[in-house]
Amino acid sequence: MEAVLFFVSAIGALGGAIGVVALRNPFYSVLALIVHLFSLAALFLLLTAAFIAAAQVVVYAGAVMVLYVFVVAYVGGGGEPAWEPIPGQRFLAPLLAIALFVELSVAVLASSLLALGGEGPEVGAGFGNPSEVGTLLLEKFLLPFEAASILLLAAAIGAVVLAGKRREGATP
Amino acid sequence: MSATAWAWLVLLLPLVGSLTIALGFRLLPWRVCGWIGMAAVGLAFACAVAVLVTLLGEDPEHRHHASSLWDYANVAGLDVQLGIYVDPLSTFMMLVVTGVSSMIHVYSYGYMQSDEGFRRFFSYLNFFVFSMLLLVLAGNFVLLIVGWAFVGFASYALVSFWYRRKTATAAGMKAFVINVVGDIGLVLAAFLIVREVGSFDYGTVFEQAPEAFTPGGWTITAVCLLLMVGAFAKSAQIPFHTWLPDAMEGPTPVSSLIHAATMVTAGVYLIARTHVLFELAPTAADIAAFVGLATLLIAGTIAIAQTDMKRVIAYSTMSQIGYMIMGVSIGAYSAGLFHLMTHAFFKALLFMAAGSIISAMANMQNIDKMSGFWKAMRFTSVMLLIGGLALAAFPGTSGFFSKDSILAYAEARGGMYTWMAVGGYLGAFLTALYTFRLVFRVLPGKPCKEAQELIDTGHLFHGPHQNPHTLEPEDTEVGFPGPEHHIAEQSRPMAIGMAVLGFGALFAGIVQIPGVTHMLFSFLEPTFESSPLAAIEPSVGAEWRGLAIGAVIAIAGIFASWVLWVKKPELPALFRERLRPVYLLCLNKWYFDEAIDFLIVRPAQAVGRLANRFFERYVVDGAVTGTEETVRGAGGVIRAVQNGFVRSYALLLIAGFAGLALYFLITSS
Amino acid sequence: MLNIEWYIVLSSLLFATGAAGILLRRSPIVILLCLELMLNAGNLALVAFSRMVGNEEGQIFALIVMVVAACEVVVGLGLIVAIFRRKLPLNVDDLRELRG
Amino acid sequence: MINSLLWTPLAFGIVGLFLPKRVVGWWATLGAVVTLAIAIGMAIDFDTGSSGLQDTVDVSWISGLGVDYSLGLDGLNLFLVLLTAVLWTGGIAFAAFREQERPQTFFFLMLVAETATIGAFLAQDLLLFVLFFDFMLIPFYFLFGAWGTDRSGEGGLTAPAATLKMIVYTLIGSLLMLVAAIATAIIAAGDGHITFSIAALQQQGIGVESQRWIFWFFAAAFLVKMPAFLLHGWMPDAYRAAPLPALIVFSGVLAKVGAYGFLRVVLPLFPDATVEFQEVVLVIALASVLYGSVMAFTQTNLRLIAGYSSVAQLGFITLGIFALRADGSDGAVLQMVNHGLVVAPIFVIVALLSERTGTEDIREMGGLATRAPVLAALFLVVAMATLAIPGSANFIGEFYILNGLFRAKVVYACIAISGVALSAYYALRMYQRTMHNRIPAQQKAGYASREIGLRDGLVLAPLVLCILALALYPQLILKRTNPTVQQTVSALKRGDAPNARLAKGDGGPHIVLEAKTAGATVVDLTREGEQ
Amino acid sequence: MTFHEPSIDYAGISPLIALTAGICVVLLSAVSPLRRWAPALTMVTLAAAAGLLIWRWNENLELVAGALRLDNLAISISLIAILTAAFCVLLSIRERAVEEAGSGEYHALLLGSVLGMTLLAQAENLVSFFVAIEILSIPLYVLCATNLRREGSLESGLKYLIVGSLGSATLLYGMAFLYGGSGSTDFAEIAKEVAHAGLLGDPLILIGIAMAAVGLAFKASIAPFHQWTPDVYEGAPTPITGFMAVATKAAAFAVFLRFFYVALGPEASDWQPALATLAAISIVVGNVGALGQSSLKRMLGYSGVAQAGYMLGGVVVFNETGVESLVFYLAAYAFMNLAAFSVIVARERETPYGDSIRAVRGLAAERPQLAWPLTVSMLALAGLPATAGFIGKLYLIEALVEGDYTWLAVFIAVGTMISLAYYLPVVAAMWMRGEGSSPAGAPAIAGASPEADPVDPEASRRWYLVGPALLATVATVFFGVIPQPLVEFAERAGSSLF
Repeated sequence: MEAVLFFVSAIGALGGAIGVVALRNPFYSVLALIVHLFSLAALFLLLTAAFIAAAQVVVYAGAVMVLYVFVVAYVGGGGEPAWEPIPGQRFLAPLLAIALFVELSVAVLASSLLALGGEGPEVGAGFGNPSEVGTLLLEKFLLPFEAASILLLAAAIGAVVLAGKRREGATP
Repeated sequence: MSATAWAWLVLLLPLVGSLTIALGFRLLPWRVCGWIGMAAVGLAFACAVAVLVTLLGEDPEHRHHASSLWDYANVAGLDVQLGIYVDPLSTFMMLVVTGVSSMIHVYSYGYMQSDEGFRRFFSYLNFFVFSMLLLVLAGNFVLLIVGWAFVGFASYALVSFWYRRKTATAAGMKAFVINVVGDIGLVLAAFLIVREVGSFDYGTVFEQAPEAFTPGGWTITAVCLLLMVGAFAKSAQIPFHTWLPDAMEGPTPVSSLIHAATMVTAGVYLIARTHVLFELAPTAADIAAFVGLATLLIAGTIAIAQTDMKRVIAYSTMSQIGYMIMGVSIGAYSAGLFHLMTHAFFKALLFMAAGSIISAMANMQNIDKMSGFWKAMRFTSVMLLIGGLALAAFPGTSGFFSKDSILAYAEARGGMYTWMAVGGYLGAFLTALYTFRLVFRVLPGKPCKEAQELIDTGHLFHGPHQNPHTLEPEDTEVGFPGPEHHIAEQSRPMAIGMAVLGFGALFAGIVQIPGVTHMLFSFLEPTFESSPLAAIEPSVGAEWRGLAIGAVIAIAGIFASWVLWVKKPELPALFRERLRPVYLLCLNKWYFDEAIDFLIVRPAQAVGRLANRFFERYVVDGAVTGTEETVRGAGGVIRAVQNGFVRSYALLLIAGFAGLALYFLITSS
Repeated sequence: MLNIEWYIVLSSLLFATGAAGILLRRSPIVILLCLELMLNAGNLALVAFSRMVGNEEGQIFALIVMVVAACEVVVGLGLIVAIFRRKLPLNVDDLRELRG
Repeated sequence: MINSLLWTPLAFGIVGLFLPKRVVGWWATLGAVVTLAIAIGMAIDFDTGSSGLQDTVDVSWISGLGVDYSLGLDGLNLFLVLLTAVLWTGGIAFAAFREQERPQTFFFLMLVAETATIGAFLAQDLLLFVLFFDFMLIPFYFLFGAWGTDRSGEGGLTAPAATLKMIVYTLIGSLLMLVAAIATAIIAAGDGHITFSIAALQQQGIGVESQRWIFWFFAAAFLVKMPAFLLHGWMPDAYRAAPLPALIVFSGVLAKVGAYGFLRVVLPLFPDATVEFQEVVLVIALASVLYGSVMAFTQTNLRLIAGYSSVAQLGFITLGIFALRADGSDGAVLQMVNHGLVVAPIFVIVALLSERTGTEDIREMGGLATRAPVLAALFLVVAMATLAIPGSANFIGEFYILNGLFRAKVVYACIAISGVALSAYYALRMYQRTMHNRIPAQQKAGYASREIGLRDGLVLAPLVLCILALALYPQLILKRTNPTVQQTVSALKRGDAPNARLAKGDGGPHIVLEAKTAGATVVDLTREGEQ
Repeated sequence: MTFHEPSIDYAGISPLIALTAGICVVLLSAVSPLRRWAPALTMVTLAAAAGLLIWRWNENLELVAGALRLDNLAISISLIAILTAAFCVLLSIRERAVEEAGSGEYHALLLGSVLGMTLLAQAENLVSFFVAIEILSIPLYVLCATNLRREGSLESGLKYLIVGSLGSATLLYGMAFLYGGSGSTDFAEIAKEVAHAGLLGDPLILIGIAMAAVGLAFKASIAPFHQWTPDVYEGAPTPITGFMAVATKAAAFAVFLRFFYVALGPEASDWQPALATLAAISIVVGNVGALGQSSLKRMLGYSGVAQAGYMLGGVVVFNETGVESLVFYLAAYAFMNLAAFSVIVARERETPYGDSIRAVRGLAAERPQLAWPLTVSMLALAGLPATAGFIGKLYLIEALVEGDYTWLAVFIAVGTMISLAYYLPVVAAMWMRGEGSSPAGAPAIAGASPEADPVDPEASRRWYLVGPALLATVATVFFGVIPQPLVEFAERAGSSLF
């Protein structure tokens, strides 16, 4: 049963990813990403990470993707020229990607870490639910949590600076 | 005062004279400079006499003294001190040097009077005398080398005295470089000596040489051969002689002082001084003797073919020194030195006379153009004649006794040395021949136009100022013989100088007449007392037999040349036709210059060109520029990779990672 | 239930895909999307590992990564808008004034 | 005392930066003179007999890295410091007599260079030595580049390019030397505390294996600096570009630092490698002698003649050092001083000649002696000293060097000595082509044979007097150098002590007696004369 | 389940608090009348943070449940970052980018980045490490692009963003593996667990290390992950370039040290050769690439790559001297670079040549007050004696030889030699006449874009440009002649990891 679920969502995630890379029109790519994200959420659920799955759906599929859609709508998703200006890129890129994949999988498969072979230990029912995650977040990872907020602030400022309305005298 | 103190004075005076003239040349009038020069050397001669007297005052066993001022360079087992060594030999040399050079100073005072460089000339001349005295007085080998090099320098300075003449400067360079080669020989010899004996000091070396060296061993032979290199370079023996004829570019007094009387005989002195070593290395000594013999014969043949007056005399000098070298190498030390002395007199005299005549010829030196000076310049002619007779060893003259004492010794030593004596007599014939060729060309006959003008007007002929060899117009700014010449007839100083030497040339022989007088040899005795060879003495009878043969040969030679150049002037031309190769050989000085040029000068220049045109540019610089280019090229590559495409940057990043990961996977256990 | 390996391998596959996308696509927007892919691959790995070792630190990490991803997106999109405002082409290959 | 010697020039230089154009030259000269005075003072109360360091300073500088600020004077560097002071006085005075652009900076750099050079000679801490050794170059980089002459017109390089070449080239060695120096200290220290003090390092010593590569790193630095054959690529361009006042001191002193380095650092610290590679270095040095001489007599540019002759001379010095015998090294030290004293005047004369003839090419010169007899005489003395005519101190130097080599390696000595003959040729050629022969037919504008002026005379004459003084009494240097050299060389643990035969050495008794008495008195005289 | 609030050492995190507060204040100032005081406020913030850090000097404590560790290494690096930021603020006065972005935002972002660096220097946990690196980077992406008028500026921003995110994604993935291998996110724990689980040299871990190394190498601009450096340096506003060049490197190396020494210490023998190779590559690439560059910023970018290579040596050796030398070198490097950048800013504003080498031609004659700093900094970067650069190299080499990496030391020597060929031409351009002063292949007005017309002919007299230049110069020379204080500083920092 789980295996089925895994493969379905895995195919979903992979398909989405490939869609992002392959589709000519950015707008479709965004949609493909959404598919990818949802199936990823499903995988998270399989890994008993309910809270993360939820966050994934809310934050990503919700906020971020909307942002994307707006921007694509604003700048207009023009396709890109077919010809490749950089010599060798079209040949090397897939090659490297494959190499990357192979190396990573080899690392995983060749690892002497037994746990990789297993399905992970038995965990309490509360594993991965909001309360436990939240506790951990506020105890051990308080600082990263706070820092993340500062990060968001910085990003916000950045967005304002870059995309915000030019103030007088500085208009191009 | 001790002998050494007097000797120091002898050494000091000319130096002081030279420096005074050099430093005061702007202030002092030329006459004063001349007087200072003459005074310095004159006083030096006086002091030399004082040394002689003090030495004679002592008993023969203790007639050698050493004295040192300070440690010159005395560390790490090389004991070099500023020291002199006074013994009969050096005293004898002192006397000859100071004596002859004082006369030549007097002569020069007249001869150079109107030359722009008069002061410079006297300063140099004094410096030369100083150097020569340093050479003969030096108390150790290093100081000997110093003196050796200083005379070389003085000779260079005086040869290129008229330095606007390319020929003169070239000759100077040649003389100097060849002499440096000689110095190198001495230096290497010194290294060997100090290695074996552990000292440079004459006293020590000669004392310990017998046990320090294995007699006849290769070390001592090497030492002697190296010393010979020095001696030959200085004394213009084959194959180091080529500089001497060219050195005639210098003013005539220089030729007479340096290149006839004193410096060129330094080699003879050296061998005599180091006779202890040479007797330990008989092979080397014999080689030296043979070279001497060869030189005296070859030089003689060359002299017959030359037409340049001074060069003829120069070659005769070479051959005479050949006699001396032969003498001192086979053991006839006193005889060799005796000839050195007499030769100093008559050869200096010959040059002076030649100078006087050349002046009258307006600086022309070609004897073919001369004739009839007997009528024009009686005094000079007489002096020339005296010199000629002495050189040709005409019975009774000084040369007659000295030359024959060498040959007599050779005969007395027997064996192959007898044949050397024979060679010597052959040389004597040649000598008489070329000497009187010169005399008969110049003196008798119908006066040439220069002589004629002198007879008619009493004025000297004024030709164009030109270099006698290249015939290019002279650059008279620094002076050269002229613009106004001087001849003995019109210049008392010249006359005095010549007269004194003429007297010497005639009568110096009386100090050593076989069976009659024994002054010189007995004086030199102590220096050579230790030497077994010096003990050999030809019997009085043998000596007189030798003298007789010598007299016959000399007269025969003179007669022959009378026949050839006065009686039947067409004969020489005939010989030239018949024996063309021989003639060419002699005319071209046996092609020694060409050989050296081909063997040494050209290769050196070729190497230089190669180094310059190829090596420096392509190897040395090429290495630098090559690396530079490579690095810059690499920079080009990197800039090309930095192509501005962000995606290719990402590519490189991922590629880099892939590589890194690969490395780690491989190393992972 | 399945071995963790599957998840990790899947995530590395996603990672590679994202990388390929960055190397091949020229529209900055799509490139941002591909970055998202790579980060998500990381997230998947983190969550899978956290399941494997049985503590939630990985999940926290994943949460933070989401924030980070969001921030990068925001700034990236901001840049894209700015570029668009400057009337510059929305193609990373055309932005190569700086090179050499 | 030793501190003031080191820092006085720098102090004067800094002050000079803020002085008006007119006076700065004289100020700088004063600075150099003061330095010279201090140096002479130190030379006077130098204890002749001892081989050890004298009036040393030793304070910790970077304790964390074990670097000390330690200076000291001994037989090896005493006269080199003196030489430095003398030549810089000459060079700066010579420059002060002429218009310089931006004089404040110029003289500042000159004085900085003096401090750096003196520092390199005095440093007794390996790293301090390396530091000064590298630092020396910086001021010359600016001097050559900014005040040099542009030769791009005549197929050469521009001043900056030539200088860059020089710097990169010479720093190759120096930087490797830095690595080597640190390696030496660390290896020597083992687990203990790191120190760079040369004396201490000599105590500790390092293994043969590491000696091998470290030796070459140091050798590279020193041989480039000299420069030695095949490593002299930077020399021609740099010499042609350099401004003459700077070149006077550069050629006179900097090359010596390289040779000095061998004596100060390499022989004591890497004895085994030194002995092992003796022949290799000898071959290089021999090549320098012959190649330098040959090049010297094919060149027509006076600067290059002098430059290549230096290559040859430094070759001799290296030969002397690597004879690895006391006499050789004594000669080398003496020769370093001598060469400095002759090459500097040569460049002064080159400057004077080119002022008179508007060229530096001997083919366009000639006949200058007539109107300038004094200049000619001075030049003649210098030329004779250059070709090491017996009777000059240079001769004694070469004599000692070659004798040492003759004892160590006969063959090398016999080949090397031919360099003497060559030197005779190029030195004399240089003199003749400029002073003698005819005035060239086609002359450059303003070709005038003028007598040397009083001011330049004041620069040139003292240098020539130094040459003559040393010629009369080279023992002055040898006596003070020998003890230290003996110590250095004996540390090489080689047999056949140079004065093995000395026992035999002292001729007849009366000679010695007279020598001693006379010698003593005269020594005192010269001592006074030198003060 | 219960919630235990973590113990928080407020004294320890006070610098972070100060910075955070500063960010908010400065940001608020943007929308208030005292907008023009933003720089002053920024300086105050930095001063406060610095003060607080110094107050904590010599303490070694764990903050906020092991997320951070405040020790001398962290403090010294943070101080370097803050100093650099202060310089950047001064150089930014009257910078066009500031007007474009708005003074408040600009400075807020700057402070944000500084905060990120301070965090990074202290991070002792994968999560805080990752967050910190992002807090550091994201403001920089923006700041690079702030000169919105210049296409180059935007381009540099986007390039930096794309490649940078790629780098952090890689880093993240690596962290994931390490977490998977050890089951923990704490550096110390990782070290322990990995050893305990017997995973030393396990492919999983090693790949994790490789990816982490790539991420960090990218930040430190080490070849072959350096390619963004020249472009971004050239495109970004010059003050920001200066800030990036020094501070980013410092922070990156700080975490490099902590991460590799504390978390990956046991694997040292595995990563040492790899990092050594990277160091060698960057030395070659950086030095060779810098040859013949006519844009000074670009040249400094490449030279930065080379310098990073030298510094990586300090990481490679994995001993205390390594840490010391690295800290020392970073400090020295800060002074040398800041002097150079101050001069470049000044010339950019008063000449039409932008940052082209032309802009400094003949500087010695007309603007000695600028010529000397640039000269000194070039000589120092080239590692010539009597400058801090020389001592720094000396220190590094000593560390390398001690750690048996003499061959890398030789690489440094050779690299330094090549570097003369691009540092000295700058000096030549200032001091010497003749075309020789312009490096080969310099285009007409390289590095200067059309907008780069003189904005401030008086620039070379502004205290806020000349002041920093001279200050940095004096520091460079001072620590070259009397390095002892800085050495002790470095020694304290070094002792904190061992």
